[in-house]
Amino acid sequence: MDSIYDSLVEIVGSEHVSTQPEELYIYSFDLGTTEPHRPDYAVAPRTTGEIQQIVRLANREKVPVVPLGGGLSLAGLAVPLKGGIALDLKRMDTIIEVNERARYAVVECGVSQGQLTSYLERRHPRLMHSEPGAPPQATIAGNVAIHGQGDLAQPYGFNSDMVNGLEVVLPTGEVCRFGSCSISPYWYTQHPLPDVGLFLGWAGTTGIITRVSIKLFPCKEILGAGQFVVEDEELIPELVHRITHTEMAHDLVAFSQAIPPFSSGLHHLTISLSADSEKELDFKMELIFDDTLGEYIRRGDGGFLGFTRGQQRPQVSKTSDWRKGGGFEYVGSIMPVETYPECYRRGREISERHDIPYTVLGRVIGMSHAMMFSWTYAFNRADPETVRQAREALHESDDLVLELGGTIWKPGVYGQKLVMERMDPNTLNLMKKVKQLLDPNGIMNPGNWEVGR
Amino acid sequence: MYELRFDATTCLSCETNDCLTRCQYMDIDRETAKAEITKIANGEDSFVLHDCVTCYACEEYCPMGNHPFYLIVERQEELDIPPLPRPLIKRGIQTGIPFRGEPEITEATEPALCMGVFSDLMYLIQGKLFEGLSVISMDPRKMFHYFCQLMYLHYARTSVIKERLPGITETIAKHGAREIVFFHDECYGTYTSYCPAVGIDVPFESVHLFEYLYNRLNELNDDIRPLNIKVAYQRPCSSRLSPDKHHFVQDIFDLIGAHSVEREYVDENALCCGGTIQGQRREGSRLRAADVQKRNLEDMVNAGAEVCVFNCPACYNTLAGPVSREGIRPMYMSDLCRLAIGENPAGRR
Amino acid sequence: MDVVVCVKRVPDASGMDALVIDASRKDIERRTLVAKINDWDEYALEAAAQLKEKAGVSLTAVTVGPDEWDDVLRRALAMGADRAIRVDEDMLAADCHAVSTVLAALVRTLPHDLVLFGAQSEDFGSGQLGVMVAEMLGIPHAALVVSLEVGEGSVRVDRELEAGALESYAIELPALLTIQTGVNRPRYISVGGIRRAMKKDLQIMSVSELGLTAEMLAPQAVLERLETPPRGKEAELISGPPEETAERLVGILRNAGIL
Amino acid sequence: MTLADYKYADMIHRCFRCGYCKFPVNWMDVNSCPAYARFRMETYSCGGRLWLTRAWLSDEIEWTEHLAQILYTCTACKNCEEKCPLSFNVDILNMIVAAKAEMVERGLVPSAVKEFLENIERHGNPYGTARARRGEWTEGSEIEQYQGQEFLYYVGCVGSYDTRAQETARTLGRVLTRSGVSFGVLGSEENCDGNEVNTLGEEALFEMLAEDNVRKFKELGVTRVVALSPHSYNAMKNEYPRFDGTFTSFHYTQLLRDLIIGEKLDVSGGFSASVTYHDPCFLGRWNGEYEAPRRVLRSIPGVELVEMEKNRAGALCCGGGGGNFYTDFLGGSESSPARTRVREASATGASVLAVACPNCMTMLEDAVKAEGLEDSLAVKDVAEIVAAACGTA
Amino acid sequence: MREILVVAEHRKQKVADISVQMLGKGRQLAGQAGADLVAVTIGTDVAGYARELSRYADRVLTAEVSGMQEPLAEPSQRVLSSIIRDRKPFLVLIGHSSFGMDLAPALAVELEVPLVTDCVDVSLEEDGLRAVRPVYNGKMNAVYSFALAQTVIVTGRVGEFPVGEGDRRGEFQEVSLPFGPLDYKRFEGYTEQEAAGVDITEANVLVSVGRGIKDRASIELAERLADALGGVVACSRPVVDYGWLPADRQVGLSGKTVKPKLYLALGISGAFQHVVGMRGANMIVAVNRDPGAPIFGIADYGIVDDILRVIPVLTEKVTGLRS
Repeated sequence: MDSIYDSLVEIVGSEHVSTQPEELYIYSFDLGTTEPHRPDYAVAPRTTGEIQQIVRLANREKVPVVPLGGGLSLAGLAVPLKGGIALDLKRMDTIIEVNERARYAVVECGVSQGQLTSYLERRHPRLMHSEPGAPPQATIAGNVAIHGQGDLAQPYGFNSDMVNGLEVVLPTGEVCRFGSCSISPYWYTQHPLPDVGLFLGWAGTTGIITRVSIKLFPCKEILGAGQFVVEDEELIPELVHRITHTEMAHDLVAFSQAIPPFSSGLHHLTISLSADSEKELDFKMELIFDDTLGEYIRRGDGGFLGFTRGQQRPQVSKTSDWRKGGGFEYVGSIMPVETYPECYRRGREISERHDIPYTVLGRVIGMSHAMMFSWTYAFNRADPETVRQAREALHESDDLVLELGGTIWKPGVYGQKLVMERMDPNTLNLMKKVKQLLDPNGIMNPGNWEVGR
Repeated sequence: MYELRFDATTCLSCETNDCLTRCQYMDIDRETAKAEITKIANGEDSFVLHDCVTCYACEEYCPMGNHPFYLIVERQEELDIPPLPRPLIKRGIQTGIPFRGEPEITEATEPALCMGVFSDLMYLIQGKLFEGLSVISMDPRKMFHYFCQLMYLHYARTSVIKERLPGITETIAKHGAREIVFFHDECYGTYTSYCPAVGIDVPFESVHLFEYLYNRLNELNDDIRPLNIKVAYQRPCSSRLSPDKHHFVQDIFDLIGAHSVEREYVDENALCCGGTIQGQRREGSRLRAADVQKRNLEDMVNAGAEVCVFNCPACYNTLAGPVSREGIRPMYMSDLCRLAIGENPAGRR
Repeated sequence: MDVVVCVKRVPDASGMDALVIDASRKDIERRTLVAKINDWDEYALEAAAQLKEKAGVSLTAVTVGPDEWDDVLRRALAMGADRAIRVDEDMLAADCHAVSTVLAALVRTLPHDLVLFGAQSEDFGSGQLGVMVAEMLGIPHAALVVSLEVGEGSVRVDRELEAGALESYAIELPALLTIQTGVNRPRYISVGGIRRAMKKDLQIMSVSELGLTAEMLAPQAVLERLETPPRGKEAELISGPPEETAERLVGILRNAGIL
Repeated sequence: MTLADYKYADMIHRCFRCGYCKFPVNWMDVNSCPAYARFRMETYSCGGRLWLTRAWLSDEIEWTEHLAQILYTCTACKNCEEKCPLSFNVDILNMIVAAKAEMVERGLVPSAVKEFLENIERHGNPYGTARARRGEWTEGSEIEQYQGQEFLYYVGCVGSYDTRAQETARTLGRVLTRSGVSFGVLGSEENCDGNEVNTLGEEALFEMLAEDNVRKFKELGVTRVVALSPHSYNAMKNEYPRFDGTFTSFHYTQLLRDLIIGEKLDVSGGFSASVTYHDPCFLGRWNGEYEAPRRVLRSIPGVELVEMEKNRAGALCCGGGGGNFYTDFLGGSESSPARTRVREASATGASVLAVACPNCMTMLEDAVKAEGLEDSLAVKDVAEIVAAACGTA
Repeated sequence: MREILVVAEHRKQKVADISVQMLGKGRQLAGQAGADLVAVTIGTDVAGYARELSRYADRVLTAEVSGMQEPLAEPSQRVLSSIIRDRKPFLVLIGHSSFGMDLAPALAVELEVPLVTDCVDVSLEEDGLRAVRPVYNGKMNAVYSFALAQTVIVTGRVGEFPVGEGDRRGEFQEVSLPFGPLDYKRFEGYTEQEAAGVDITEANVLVSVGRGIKDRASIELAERLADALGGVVACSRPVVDYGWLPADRQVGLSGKTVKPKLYLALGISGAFQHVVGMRGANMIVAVNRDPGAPIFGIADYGIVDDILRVIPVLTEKVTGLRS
C-alpha cells in the first residue's frame, strides 16, 4: 500500500483522503481553459494542525501541495500542475469571531463569501464585508490570497488591503501569525509591526493561509444602485473621476457587453449607494445624478436609468452559458482608470477576432486610483475549438494588459511568465530568495510563480 | 410606408383642444393649444415637442378621434427633438432585438393569451381564471419576437415601430388564434389603436385582459368572496389607447367587492408612474418624476388605499417599492381577482 | 467457444420467519413464496457472461422444470445468454440423479466446451448436480470453483477448500465447473433488460425428445418426508427500541465481565 | 450508451460547477446538499456528479463502484435545483437520474441498490419481507380493508414494514376514523409506489409498479388517495397520470388541514410543546406544500411552532431520499445529514421535532439517538401530535 | 461380513477431523449392524495416515498414489469405485468437505448407487438406513431412507458426529491401483491463505457483520463499535464476496474458526457454513431483522432489529460507559 496515502489517512481520516479516479478527475480541473492535471491525492483537512502534518509529510516525500478554497480563480491557480496533494480547505469553515466595535471578522480559510455575508445579515446587520463578484462559495482567504476586490472597492480598495491579520502554515510546517494577532488577542490591525507580508498575491506558493482577519464596514439601512448609460467610452474616466469626487458611492462599475443586445456598444455605469434614511439617500442621489451628471443628460450624452433598491447578490455570470457551454474565463487586470476606452476598444477587437461575444467590465478601486478591468471570454466546454479560441484570446489580453501599462491580476502561468519577464530583475531576484527561503523544497503549488531556483 | 392618419383640419374645428389644455404636465390655454397643435400638424417646431413627457394622455383627451400623441412623437423624430438622451434611445432600440433564436410556433387554441414581452411573468397567469387558455410567448428567451414595440413612442422612434411591427403581428398570427387576449394593454393598444392609425393591418381580434377577466369572473361567480378592501388603481399610459375598456377596472372592482378610493389622480386625470419621465433629457426630469410619484403616492395615502392595483409591469417595477414603503400593498389586477376567488396571489418574484 | 450454464429456480424463503410443510410432506408450502434464480447459478451466469464479453463465446442457458421456470431463463438471456432451453418436466420430487440424467442428456445434444453449474442450490443444497452431470458426460470437473481463467483448450481454476485454502488445476476442455459464490459480482438485471430478453429465442424440449424413459428417471435416493428440525437452545430475545435493547445488552456484557 | 445518445448530451456540459448547488437558500453554510455535506469532496456536489457523469459517458473515466456510489448518494432532494442559477436547472436532477438509469441498464449498481431493487421486484418492498406480511401493521387496529370507501389510505413500504413507522400509520388511521373519514387500506394487497425506484433510475420497474397500482386502484374504483408518505404522494400525483392514474391524491397533512378547518376534527385537546417542523423533500421542494403541515400544527392549542434556520425550500434533507433510507450511503458519520438535521432542530430549543414522512421519521429518530438527544428532543409525526390533541394517541 | 466404508481425507500431513468424525459415526453403526468398519486412505506416503486410522477402523485399506500429497477427487474416485465394486459395503461414509463434494457425486454415478449429501444424522432402522439432511438453509430437515440391500453413499456434515475412542488396532491392507496417471486434469498446487494484518482468531471480542450491513461504507460503523468494545471486525461469507472486507476476516467453513469471549453476529442469518466457524465462542449475541434466522438458534442473546439502527446506539452506549 502507498505509504503517503496511509500517512494522510492517519492525519485526516480515511473519509477525507482519496486516491480514487473520481476525486482525482474532479480536482484536476478548474472552471476555465487550463488543461487538466491530476493530483495524486485529494485531501480535505479540518484543522491547522492537520495542515501542518500534511505539509511536513509533503516536505519529507517531496510531494506538491496545492491549496484550494472555492477553486474559482479560473486562471488555473488551483490546478495541480505538477500533481501532488490537492488540498480542499472548505471543511475549515468556522467563523471564529466578529468584533462589532472594531469592525472585523476572523474566519477559517474555508469560510465562503456567501457564508460570511449571510452570517452578518443574520447576526450583525450593521456590518458588511467587501464581497467579490464571484459565486458565493468563493472563500475569504482564497480571495485575499490573490488580491481580490469586492463591492466596497471604491471607497476602501483591495480586499487584501482589508486584511488585519493572518495565520499561515509555512511550506516547512510552522504556523505563523502576522499583525496584531501575533502579540495580542485582538486581530484588529496588520500594522505597525515590521512588514513580513509574504503571502498575499502569491497564490498559495509561499504558504497556506489558515485564518484571516478581514475588515468589516458599516452596512446602512438602504442599499441600492443607480445606473447611468453613455455611448462614448471616452467619457468613462471623466465620469469616474467626478463621481468619486463626491465620495458618495460605495461601488462603481462600468461594463459593456455584446449580449444581451441592449448593452452592446453602450457603457453602463452602476453606481451603488447606501443610506440610513430617505433624506440621506435623496441628498446623495441629487449630488450624483443631478449636480454631477445633470449636464451630460441635458447634452444628451448620458442617460439616467433609474435607481433600484436592494443589493444584487453576485450571480454566476450568465456569460458562462452564452455558448451553451458552461464555460468562461477572464483576464483580470489592474489598470489606470484613464485606459478604460482603450481597454474596451482593444478588448472588443480581440473578442470579435475570436468570434466570441465581447464582455468587458471595469470596477473602480479607491478614489479613481485604479480599476480592475476584465475581458471575459465564454467557451463551450464540449467544443475544444471554442476552448482554444478562448485560450488564445486570454493570452492576447494578457499581452494587451502589459502593453497598456497595466498589471495582470491573478495571472495564470502564461501571464505570470509575461510579468516576470518584465519585472525589474532585482525584484524578481528578491522574490526568488523569498520563495527559496520559505519553500526550500518547492512543494507549494509548483508551476505557479516559478521564479526559478 | 405606413402613414399616420391625422387630419389637421379637425383640430381647427375642435372646440375644446383638450389634447393640450388638459395636459397634466404643461399649462396651456385654448388659444395656445390650437396654435401649437396646428404648428405641429404643419411640421413646425413647438415648445410642446420639447416639454412633452410622452404620457399618451392626449390620445385619450382628443374628442375628434384624431391622434395628437402619435403626431407629437412623429414630429419629435422628424425634427430631431428626442425626449430622451441618445444612449437611452440606442439602448431602448437595441432592447427589442431578438437574440436567442427563432420562436417555436405552437398551434394555439381559442382563446389564446399573448404574454408579449413579459414571458417571465408567466407565474401571474395561474389558477382558474386562466384555465384552458393557450399561451403565446411563454419563453423569456424568445419574447422579443412578440414585442409590440409601442414603447418606442416614449423614444420618439415611430420609424422603428413601423419597421418592426408588421413582422411581429405576423409571428403572433402564425399561432393561428383568431382571438387573442393581450396580457399587457400596451399590446392591446398597439393592435386596436396604433395599427389602424398608421394602416398596419392586424390579422386577429384583440381582447383586453380586463374584459377577459371580467367575463371569467362572471363565470366563476360562485367562487367569489367579496374582498372588502380599499383599492387605488395605477392607470398606465398605454391604457390611454383603449379608453373604451377602462370601465372594466371599475366593473371588476364592483364584482369582487373592492372599493376604489376617492382620488384626485384617477381615470382621465391619472398620473404617470414616472418611469419614463425620470430619464428624460429635459432639465430636472429626475426630480420631476420624483415629484409626480410623490403627488401620486400622497393621493393614494390620503384616500386611504390599502392596495395599489397595477396593470402594467413597468408601472409595477417603478411604483411597487414606493407604495409598499407607504404601507400600501402593490398587486396586479389578475392577482387581486385570484385573491377574490380564494386563490393565493402569485405576488412578486 | 461454447459455454452451457445450467440454472435452477428456487423459492425465496428469506422474507418469511417460518416455512410450512405442504400436504405431500415432501416439500414446503411454496404459494406464499416468490421464486428467484438460485444464488449460485447467478454467479455461474455472471462468470459465463464475463467470458462472453472477453472472447467469442456462444452462451446457452438450460434448465429442467415446468413452464413458470421460463423466468429464470429470461433472466439468463437478459444476462447475455444467446439461447435458452427448458426441458419441460416438473422434477421437484425427483432426486439429483434423475435431474442430472436429464441435464446430461440435454447437454450431450449441445456443443459444449465449458459447462457451468452453481455449486449448490439455495433450497435443497445437495451440491451434487454438477459433478454428477460431469460424470455422466464423461468430462473432467471441478467443484466449488472460486476463480477461473480460460486458456487455449483448457481452463485454469482454483477450488475452494476449507479454511481459506485453495487447490489449483489446469483442466482440458471440455470440462464442467461448479461455481462458488464470490467468484464475481453478479450484475443487476433490469426489468427493461428482461423485457428485451422476451424477444430472444427460448426453446422447449421434452424428456422423450431426449430419449429418456420413466425408469431412467426413477429416483435412487427417495425423500421420505420433510420435518421441522428441533431447534437448539433458543437465544434469550431482548426486545424494544434500539435505546432499550442496547442498554440491556451493555448491562449483560458488563455482568459477563466483557465490559 | 455513449454521451451522444444520452438524453441530456447537449446540456450536461453546461454545468459550470459554480457551487450554488451546495448552498441552502440563505447560504448560511454549504451543507444543504446532503451528499456533499456528508463527504465534503467536490465529487459529491451536484456539479461534481454532473461532471463525473459526463466523464463516464464519454469514456474519460471508467465505471467503478465508487462512481456508482457517488451517484447513488444523491437523495433527489432537489436542493440543487432550488439553487442552480442557470436556465437548465430544472433538469440537473434528471441528468443524475438518467445517469443512474444507464447504470441500471448496464447492471452496474452498488450491491445495496441491487438488493433494494430486487427486493422490490420480488416482494414489493425494499426490505425483502414477504408480501404476505405487508398488512400485519393493521393487526389490533380497527382499520378496514378498502372496499369502495371515499379514501384509499395508501401506507407505503416504510409505513407497512418499519416498526416505528407502523405506529405512525396506525395513529393516522385512528385520527381519520375519529374525524369520520370513510377510508380503507389495501393491506397485503398493497404494492410499492415506486417513487424511490424511479429516482434510482429503474424506469421499467417503476412502470411495472405504477401500472400495477393504477390497474388495482381502477378495479377497486378508487377516486381519492390519501398517502402517509410524501414519496407515495409524489409518485401518484406527478407520475401516475402518465399511466392513466386519474384519481386525486392527497398527502395526509393536506387532508388533516381541511378536516381541522372544516371542524371535522377537534384538536382542542391541545399539545403543549415547542415544536419545530422538518419539511420532507417530496412534500416541500417536490410539491411546494410547505403550509399544510404548519397550518395543522399552528391550529393545535399549546403548540409553539419554531422554525429551523433552514426551512421550507431551504430545508436540509434527512438523507433518506433516493433509496438512502435503506441503502444508507450517507450514514455512519456525525456529518450524516440526518444527524446534522437533528442538531439544527435541537438548536431551536424545540422539544419536539415534527415530521410528515415515515422515511424522515426513521432517519431522524435514529439520528436523535446517535446524537444522544433522546432526553431533549422527541421525533413525532404530525399525525401523532394531532392524535394527542384529539385524544386518540 | 458386511462392511461400512469410510473414505479418509488428510490435510497438512494429518487425518482430517471430519474423517475421524465419520469413523466415529461408522463405528456406532457398525456396532449396531454387527458390521466391520473399513477405512480407506489414498495418496502419497499414506502409511502415517493408515496408522492413525487403524485406531478407529477394523481394517485400513491403503492406496499409495504418487504425487498426491493432498487428497484429489478423481484418482480417489478410481480407487474407490473398484474397491466398492468388489467389497459391496452397505454404507460408504465421506466427509461433506470440499473434497467430498468434488468426489461423492461422481462416485455415486459411476457406481449407480444412491447418494445423500451433507447429512447431520445417519441411523439404522429395522426397515433400513435413515439419513437426515438440513434443507432450506437449516429451516427444514429432509429424511431419506434406504433398504440395506444396496450400497448407499452418505456425506456427513463436519462437527455433527461424535469422535470415537480410537483404542483399536485395525489391520492394514494394500490396494493395487487400477490406473495410470491422469492426463486431462493437472493438479497445479495448493495455496494456504497468506497470514494478513489482523488475526481474528486472536481477538477476545469479534464484531462480525453479514449481508445485513448492506454497504461497504457501513463497515465503518462496525469498526467503531469494535473499537469501543476493544475488539476487531470479522464477517460472514457474503461480505467477502461483495469485496467489503478481505478474505482473512471471514469466519466459517471456508474461512477461519474462532473462539472469542464475545461473538457479536450482526446481520448474519446463521448458515451452517458460518456457524461451524464460531459456535465455539463463549458468548454469542445475534442481531437480525428476521426472527426466524437460524442464528438465534445458537446465540445466547438475540435482538430482532435492523443492525444499522442498533449499531450506532450500542456504540454510543459502550463509549459512554468506557469514558
